[in-house]
Amino acid sequence: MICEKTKIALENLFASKGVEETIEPEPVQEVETAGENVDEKQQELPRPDGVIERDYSVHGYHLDAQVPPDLLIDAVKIVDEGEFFIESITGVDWIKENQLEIIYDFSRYDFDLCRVVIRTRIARDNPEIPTITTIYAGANWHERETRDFFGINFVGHPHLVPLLLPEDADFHPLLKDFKA
Amino acid sequence: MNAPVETNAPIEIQPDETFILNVGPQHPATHGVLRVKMEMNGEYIVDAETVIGYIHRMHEKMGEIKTYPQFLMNLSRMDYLGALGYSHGHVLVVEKASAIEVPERAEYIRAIMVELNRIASHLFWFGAFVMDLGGFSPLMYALQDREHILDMLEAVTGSRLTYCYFRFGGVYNDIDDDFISAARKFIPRMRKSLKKYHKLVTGNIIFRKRLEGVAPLSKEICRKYGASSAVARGSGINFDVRKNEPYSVYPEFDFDIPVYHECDSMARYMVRMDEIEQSLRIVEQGLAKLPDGPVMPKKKPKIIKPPAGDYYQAVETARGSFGVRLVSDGDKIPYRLKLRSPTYSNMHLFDEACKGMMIMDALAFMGSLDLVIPEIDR
Amino acid sequence: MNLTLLNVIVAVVIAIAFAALNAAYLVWAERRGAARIQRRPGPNINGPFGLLQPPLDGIKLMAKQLTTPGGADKVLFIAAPVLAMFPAIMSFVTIPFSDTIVAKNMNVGVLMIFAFASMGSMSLVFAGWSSRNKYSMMSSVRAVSQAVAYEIPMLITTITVVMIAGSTDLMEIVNQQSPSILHWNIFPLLGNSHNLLMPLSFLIFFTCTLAETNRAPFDLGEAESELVAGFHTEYGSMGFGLFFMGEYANIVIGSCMTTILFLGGWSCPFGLFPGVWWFIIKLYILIATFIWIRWTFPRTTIYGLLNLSWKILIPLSLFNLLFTAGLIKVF
Amino acid sequence: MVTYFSEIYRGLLSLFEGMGVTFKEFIKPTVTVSYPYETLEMCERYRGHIELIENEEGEPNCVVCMMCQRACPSDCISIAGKKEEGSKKKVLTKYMLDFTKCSLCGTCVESCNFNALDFSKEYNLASTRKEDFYFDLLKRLEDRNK
Repeated sequence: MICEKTKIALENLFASKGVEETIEPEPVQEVETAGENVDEKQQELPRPDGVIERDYSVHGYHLDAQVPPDLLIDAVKIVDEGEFFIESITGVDWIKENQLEIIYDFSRYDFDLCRVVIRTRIARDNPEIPTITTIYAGANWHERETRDFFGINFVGHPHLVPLLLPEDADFHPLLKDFKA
Repeated sequence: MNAPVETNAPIEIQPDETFILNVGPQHPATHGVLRVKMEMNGEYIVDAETVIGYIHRMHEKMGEIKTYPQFLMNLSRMDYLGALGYSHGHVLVVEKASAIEVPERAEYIRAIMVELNRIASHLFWFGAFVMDLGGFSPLMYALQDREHILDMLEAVTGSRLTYCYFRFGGVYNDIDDDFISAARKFIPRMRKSLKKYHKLVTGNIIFRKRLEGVAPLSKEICRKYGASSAVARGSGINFDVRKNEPYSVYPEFDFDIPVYHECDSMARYMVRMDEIEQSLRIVEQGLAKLPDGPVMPKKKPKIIKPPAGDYYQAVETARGSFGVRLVSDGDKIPYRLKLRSPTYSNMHLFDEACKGMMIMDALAFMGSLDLVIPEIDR
Repeated sequence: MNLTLLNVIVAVVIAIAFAALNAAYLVWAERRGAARIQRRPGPNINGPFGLLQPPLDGIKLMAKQLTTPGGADKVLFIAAPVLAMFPAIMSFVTIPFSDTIVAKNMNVGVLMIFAFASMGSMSLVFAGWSSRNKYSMMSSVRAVSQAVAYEIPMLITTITVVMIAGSTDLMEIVNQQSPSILHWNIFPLLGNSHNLLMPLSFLIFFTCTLAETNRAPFDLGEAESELVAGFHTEYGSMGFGLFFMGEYANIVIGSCMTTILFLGGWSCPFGLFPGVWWFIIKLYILIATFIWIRWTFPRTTIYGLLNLSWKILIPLSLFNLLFTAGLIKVF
Repeated sequence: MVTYFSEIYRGLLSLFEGMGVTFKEFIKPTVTVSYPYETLEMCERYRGHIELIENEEGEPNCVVCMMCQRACPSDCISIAGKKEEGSKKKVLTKYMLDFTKCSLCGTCVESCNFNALDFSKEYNLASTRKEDFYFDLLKRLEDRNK
């Protein structure tokens, strides 16, 4: 139910902004049957932006939306309107593609189960992304933590200082080229 | 003893009248190395900033340099009071990713163990919480009951806190008849103790006065911060991962999720106390339904290599919704392992919620969040 | 003249010894009692039943260095623990343990004890202020509001008793309740007043004693889970030891007062063999209750404590005062 | 007014109830094990540090397959073995356990296919020197056999 609604809203977001409209319908139809093959394929070529409905029993979430960084705020707003709660924010360092991926997890408190993953990829050499603390106050620590580990600059964050790492830390341990 | 004073009453603050109070990193109420920088106006908190990271060990990096089985023991180090719940999340996500079948008996054993561990964790929390409020003896009574659980768990797993008991596909050791009879004996004993706790603590007028109406948390703030466990359920949110997105054998059990709508510290206390009873029910049913069979699958890949992809699994631990995100690239070590710890989110809302409270109430509120610092810092 | 002076000196020495001994062994009793309540053995290694624990603790405390925090007000910092101990010892001088064992009986004994008791909170203020520690400071602020709030109902209740007895002389107050348990001020069926509300007065007085001596559940001054150790956070060595002894000495004084004012002092419940032993028995039963309460209840909040005083204890004690006055007028 | 008094009454009652509970506990016997004077038997599955298992001849079962060394998440096991001339089996010459790093996870015992490792039941291992925790398991085995 809410899954459908959120999915349509997210799709409309892509449509309205006219981002890669041509590719967008394809992944939607690509509802997975055997998760493994699809994943491997995606691993090889970077996945286009768009919403994919995932097999919950394999991946543990329902909607997987990859958005360009400038659409992130709008996408999170859609999720916020759907009364989702923020579960976590994290990053993944795709060093081969020279990209950093930021993953936002959202879930719901009621029994209308729907887990939404919003992910966005940014260039590795200039990692900047707008903050979502204006929408979800609880993103504050998650974003600080992601900055600690990946060196991603969350533009507009109210208090972007190291949280888990020491105050003077200038290293980012979860980058794949980090050497202790 | 009339209605409690309005503690969140707005107070006029002159800018030069406040002072900074550093609660922690070593402070009796923070249960570890947590620091809260409070800007105080007399006894009232004007502003607070939680500083964490004093016991940060970078488990996520360890996850990226160790193979899957080698990382198993790290999960018990995250939260030393409810370790099994965390291991459960980890093994579930790896099993899901690499499609390992788990024998039914192993699933039941896991559920029983996790619930016993949850009771142990809640008991310790109960004792520590009452001690935060100045009552000493309940801690000792709670520890006595917890000791029985630890003895049972030790007899099966070989360890008292850092169990490292779950394996991909099953559990390390089968449980024996001694354990079953000990657990059966424990259930009525615990119920009797619960009655004692309610008489000694819950009914106590001093205790009620300290908690009722104190530190209200709205549903909205819970949602914005992603609170879970008793923090959410005490604010009238019926959210428990065991019910909302059933995993393992939890759909087989008949249990309730206690939800209180008062939103105050008392509600959070009552939720946890009721959860002990619900966990006892699960253990009872689990012992009755326990099927025979092996505890490890016959077919299991020698080296665990989940296919490339992105997997997520949430479980309900003693402290709330714990999530593991596994990004695999098909290798024998994970590409990325994100551990979403529940107290991290629960603690986060402290900064906003404690504004305008008195320091006593704020620390009682902090106690009601059920903090385990290594679990926040990971 | 010489004789009285000698008398007083001996009395003070005995009082100090009594206070110190009581303090030391009440710590032991508290630890043992708490342990029993929590089903532990408690200190049992040093000496039989751990009876050598208190002197050894004392030696340890005395062997430690007395440190003063940087920037502290040194004079007040040193004066505070002395001030905690001094009034307690002075109060012992006037307390009648039996009709013969009393150092110096005064016809304003009640007043004197209350005068000295009020000084106790001053030591907390000094300690908190001079420690240059925010926790200590907050603790001393609490101590003042607590002292103000609880002295009022305590005094009002005492006035009720004084009205019944018609005297502020402690000896006289005890003698008034002498024949049997029914003459005691707590059950004044055969006494002067016939006031059925006196058990309530006793409870009020007892609660106030708990609050005055900063005992749980009213130990807001040292509330260790929020204020670390409150006013004595910065104290070590014998400075801390004196605070500790002062606390227990105050407990003894409080219990002595309760015994004298409400439980008939040294008189026997059945009118047999009145003497100092009855006093001691009553005293230690009360002290045991103090310990028992401490290990049962959580701590109140500061506003809960003030609410209790201003909204419940003061109105009730005032009502009881008027009621008693009326009864005395009628009978 | 009625609520005022009933609250006082109920509050007082709850306090006395609480005191009743503690009094009941007061007269119950203590449950403590006074540790240095009494000790508890460790349970059968207790996971202490590891020990080598010997065969009938008193030689370790270990065949130096290095499984435990590879399985250890904390790198605390270092093994060395040599092949005797003429025989096919490798003989264990060194088995060092760095207990300072060990997290007692038991993965080594689990990974062993030759029944060569077991958990020790020893738990009184406190020491002030780091060197005391570098265990030479072969030596310990010899000491046990003496």
